[in-house]
Amino acid sequence: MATPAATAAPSVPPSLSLPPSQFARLQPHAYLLAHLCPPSASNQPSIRANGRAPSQFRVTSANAGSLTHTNGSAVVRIGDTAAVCGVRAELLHTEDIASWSVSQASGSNKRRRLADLGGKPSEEEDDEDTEEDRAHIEDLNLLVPNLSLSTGCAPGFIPGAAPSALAQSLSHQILSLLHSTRLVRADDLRVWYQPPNLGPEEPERHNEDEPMDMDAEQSATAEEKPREIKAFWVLYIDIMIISLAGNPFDAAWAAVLAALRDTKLPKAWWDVDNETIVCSDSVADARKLSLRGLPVSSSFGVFEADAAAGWRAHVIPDVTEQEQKGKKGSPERWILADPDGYEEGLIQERASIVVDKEKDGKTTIVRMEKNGGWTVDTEDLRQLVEISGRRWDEMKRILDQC
Amino acid sequence: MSKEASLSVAEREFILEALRQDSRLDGRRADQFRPLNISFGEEYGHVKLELGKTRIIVRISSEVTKPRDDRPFDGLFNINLELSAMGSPAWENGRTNELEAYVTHVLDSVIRRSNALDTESLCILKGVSCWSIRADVHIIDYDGNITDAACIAIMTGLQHFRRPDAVVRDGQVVVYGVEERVPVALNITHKPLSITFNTFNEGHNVILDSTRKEEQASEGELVIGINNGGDVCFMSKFSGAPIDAMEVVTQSKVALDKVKEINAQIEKVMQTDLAKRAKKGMAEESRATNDREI
Amino acid sequence: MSAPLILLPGDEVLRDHLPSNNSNPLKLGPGLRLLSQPSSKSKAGNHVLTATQAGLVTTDAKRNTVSILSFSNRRYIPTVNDLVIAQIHHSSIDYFHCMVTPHTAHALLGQLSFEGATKKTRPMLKQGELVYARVLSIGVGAGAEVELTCVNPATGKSEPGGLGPLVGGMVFDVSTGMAARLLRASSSSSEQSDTIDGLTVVSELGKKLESLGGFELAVGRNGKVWVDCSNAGDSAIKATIAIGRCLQTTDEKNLNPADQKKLVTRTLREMNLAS
Amino acid sequence: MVGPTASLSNLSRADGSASFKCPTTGCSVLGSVNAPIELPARRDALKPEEATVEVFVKPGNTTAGVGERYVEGILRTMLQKVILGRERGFARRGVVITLAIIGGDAVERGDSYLTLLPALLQTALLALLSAAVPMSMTFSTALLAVTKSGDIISDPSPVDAKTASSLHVLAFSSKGHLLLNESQGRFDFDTWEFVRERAYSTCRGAVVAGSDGDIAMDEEGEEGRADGFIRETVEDHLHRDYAWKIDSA
Repeated sequence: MATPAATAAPSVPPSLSLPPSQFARLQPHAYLLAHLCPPSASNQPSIRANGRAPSQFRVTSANAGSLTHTNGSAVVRIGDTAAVCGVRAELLHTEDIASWSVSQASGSNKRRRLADLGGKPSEEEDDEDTEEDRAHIEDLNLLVPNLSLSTGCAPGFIPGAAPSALAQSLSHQILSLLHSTRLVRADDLRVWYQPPNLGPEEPERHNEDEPMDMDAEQSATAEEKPREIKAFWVLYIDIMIISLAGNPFDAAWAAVLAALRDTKLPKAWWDVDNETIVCSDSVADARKLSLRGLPVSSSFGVFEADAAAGWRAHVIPDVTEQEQKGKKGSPERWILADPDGYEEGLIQERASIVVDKEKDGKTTIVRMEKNGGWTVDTEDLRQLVEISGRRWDEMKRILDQC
Repeated sequence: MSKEASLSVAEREFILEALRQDSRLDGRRADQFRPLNISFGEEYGHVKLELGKTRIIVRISSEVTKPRDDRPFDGLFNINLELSAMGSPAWENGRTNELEAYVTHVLDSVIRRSNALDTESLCILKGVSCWSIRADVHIIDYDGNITDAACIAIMTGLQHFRRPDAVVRDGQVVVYGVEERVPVALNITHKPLSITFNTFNEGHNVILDSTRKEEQASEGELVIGINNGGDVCFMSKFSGAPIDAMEVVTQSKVALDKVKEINAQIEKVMQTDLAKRAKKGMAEESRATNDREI
Repeated sequence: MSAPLILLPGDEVLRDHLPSNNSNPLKLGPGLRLLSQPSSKSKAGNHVLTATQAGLVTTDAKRNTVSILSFSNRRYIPTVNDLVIAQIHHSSIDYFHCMVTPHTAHALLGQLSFEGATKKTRPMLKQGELVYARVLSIGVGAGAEVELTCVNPATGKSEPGGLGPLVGGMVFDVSTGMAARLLRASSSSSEQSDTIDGLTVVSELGKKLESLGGFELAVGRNGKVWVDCSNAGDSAIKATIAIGRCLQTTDEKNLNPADQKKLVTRTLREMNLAS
Repeated sequence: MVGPTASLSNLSRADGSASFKCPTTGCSVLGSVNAPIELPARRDALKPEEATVEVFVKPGNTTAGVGERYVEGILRTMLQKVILGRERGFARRGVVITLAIIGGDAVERGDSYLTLLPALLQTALLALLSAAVPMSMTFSTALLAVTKSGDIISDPSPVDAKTASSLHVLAFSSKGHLLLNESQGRFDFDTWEFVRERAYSTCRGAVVAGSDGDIAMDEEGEEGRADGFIRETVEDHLHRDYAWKIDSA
């Protein structure tokens, strides 16, 4: 173990040592271990090879509105990982939606198509009636995220290759999080039309076509015609990881969040004469999306002192034994926040937590994942949720400034 | 290594020699199919088929979509086949291979393009909405002749499937849940099946329903798609050794007999299953009324 | 013997299940591994035997071995000294490259690893031909190559087991579990009993087909059985098919000895071979 | 309540296989394992020292999309940890796991895969056991939903899962470690702790008392417990396979 000492105290290099950069490449595990667990003789603090404390995130910056030809965009950098997100809004006419004219007869509540929303004018104010939001956004696919890992973002990403499993999996995670957090309100995406009340002329016109029945007469005279949805905005959310140095999800999600906060939709209305949707090109008419909350994602990786613990011919201790052991002695693992590319190569067990904070400062967990190992359990997760809460404050400051 | 491991010399020679003596490894006659076993899952159109050791699962599903712009009166029908490592270790997941393309082509020709499923009957509202019917074929154990087996399974599934009832009211399409209105059977115009012949020993031996090892030892293949009425809707002499033209004619007769026999079997298992369902449905209904009375 | 002990991966094999013969070191079969207990509270050098596969624990007190009998349909993994039936894939200057199980790396068989083989007399095996061989070594480390031999390195002879090229006949696929049983049945002396490891099908076939001139059988641990009935003349093909069907049916349906006898009688009658 | 059903080694070509049916979600999964085999197309991506685990999820009546890639990632990460990829014959080879959803509704685009995850994990485990792939331990899984009113339900029906305020999938190893947690929805940490406790008892039958002092869980037999179910399925099958040996002993 002469080499780790050498990296810790480079002023007196022993004759047969490697420079730290080479040691890092040849023995990555031992190199990181030497930093996190310095020999007790040298009064070095336990620190990661990249100079961060275990629970420290990399320097994060966000910049919104950087792309001009989108409805909203953002660039987020977390250390050397950089993600660009552009949001493009396109109109989808309800007549082009095959399932729009379909209503499920009562009884099957599995997929409720709410074709006659206009019949319930109260739903507009009712913010908590999220079921309709869900139905519209999810069933009609109004949010379409697509993540690509661009050529050269890291070695191994070659031009012309099919979207990698990683890219597809990240796309799904973003979509799934957009759905489960209900970040975007369906009402922001609806284009309504209020048919004018034509008064007494209408029954006459009707008479020309077909004989009036009682029902229609009643509804026509009783109150004004219900509003109807003529179109939806579909948001194409394209994310590009332009540089990948570990932890792509946090960067991608932050970019999506910043871009959606930046997104402005033009004012759009139904033109009766031309039977089409018309958009205003005045910037003043455009309005921002009113997002629900600010879910922030924090990812962690577990670095184990014994790299081979998983397959070595040792008995894997039972949980109870492990707890007894964990209390005494030096830690055998470190939970590293926001792992960089180098650290990710040495990590098997990961955790990812997405939290949001309410106005009173209470932390709500929106997603919590852990996989790939057996060392992280309740106590660690509780700490990670706390760290994620602090990260939320930091990210809110960064996103509010951009 | 997307190919099956090749046969050993001993196996190839033995299979050929046995055929010369009119024997097959499993004791079948040349024109005999392996035991065919068809059963159904809980849902309509969920078929589990066993043909000897070849096993297939077919699932039929439906959804409402927009018809194609150039065919506003037609619904959609697609057959989807993807070979996975489950059926054979020789097949790699996520990669297409020649066999997959070939079998898909035969199934498409025999069933879809012969219009066995009347796609016009799938139209709900012209140019606006129609049914899209999808057949997913899972080959879960491959021991030869997946073409014929898949054909039988898909045709059984199409006949067994029931889609929800839908009506047009005031320009609105109303889809009824299964519990509200009796679901509707698909409109099947005819019942074609494919029959695959394999030839051996310079065309002296022609057998039906080859196992995987017999397929590997075979010199040529002839596929005939034919329905109960004797209308040939597909014929392929894709590769391998040439076949005498007259042989094709005589084998068409063999194919016709086979198709009639198999279609009769399909009909029988299907009626049994549907009767069972009807009985179960009635029992449930009466239980429901009893509950109400109490 | 107590109730059968069936373990799942990670389960410990308790000491009272192990053979108590202390004079020889205990030999471990596949599916088991010895783990050291790193915990400091117990004495150093404390070892625990755990299962890595699900299966039935079997012990052999005579040979002082313990192993796990797992699912019979599993893939064969070469083990030193196993007898296998390998298929030649291609040959290079020094080696024949053989397939032991499909879709795995080829095993190597030395061009001279045959009884009495010299540069001039070595067999010229072509693609697709079969050999009955013994696993010589499985190599160490990653990318290790399996090496086969058709000669006993100690004696230079192809005995025991009749190693070497298999000419003519037919090979049938059986499960690896069945192959292991057939091998055990054929290695025990046949005078003891007709039924070994629950198998009577082979001896039954032997009795019934004796009049036709008998047959030759070679069992490969990799799930292959080679059958040759060339003595049976005109009935050779039918007899071979009958043997193959009996073996495969016994395997697939997991028949008990009584049903195996019935199967043999029925199959031979169907094939018009009943004597 | 009707428990899940499973059977082992039901396919003949695959090295190992299993089918699993969960009555509450109506989902049934067929799984196959081929191992150890060569993965020629991915030779450069193989790790030299270990086996490469490949997972492929095939939906029953749609085309696979990004959701399948995501759930494959979860399965692979988790299974890689329990498979002993350095055992003899496995280094530099592939363990190919194929899971086909052959019954029940498909997961729609962007929908949560959590409701299917337990069935996929159980099937994969059983198929791995059937293929005799060496593993350091087994595991068991639980799916739980927290309703809007704060109740925790095990094995929620598809409707319950859709309306739940949060959904959780947990997996515990046969030694009691928390191997996997996937939680989604809105919840706080205290809720999660209750969920974990409940999941632990469905997986492994706990004797832990509720922290608010209410009834201590009875120590149930292995019946009804997720880990007991795996063991019984394996034992039943092996008893049949080795009847010739067990009966003669």
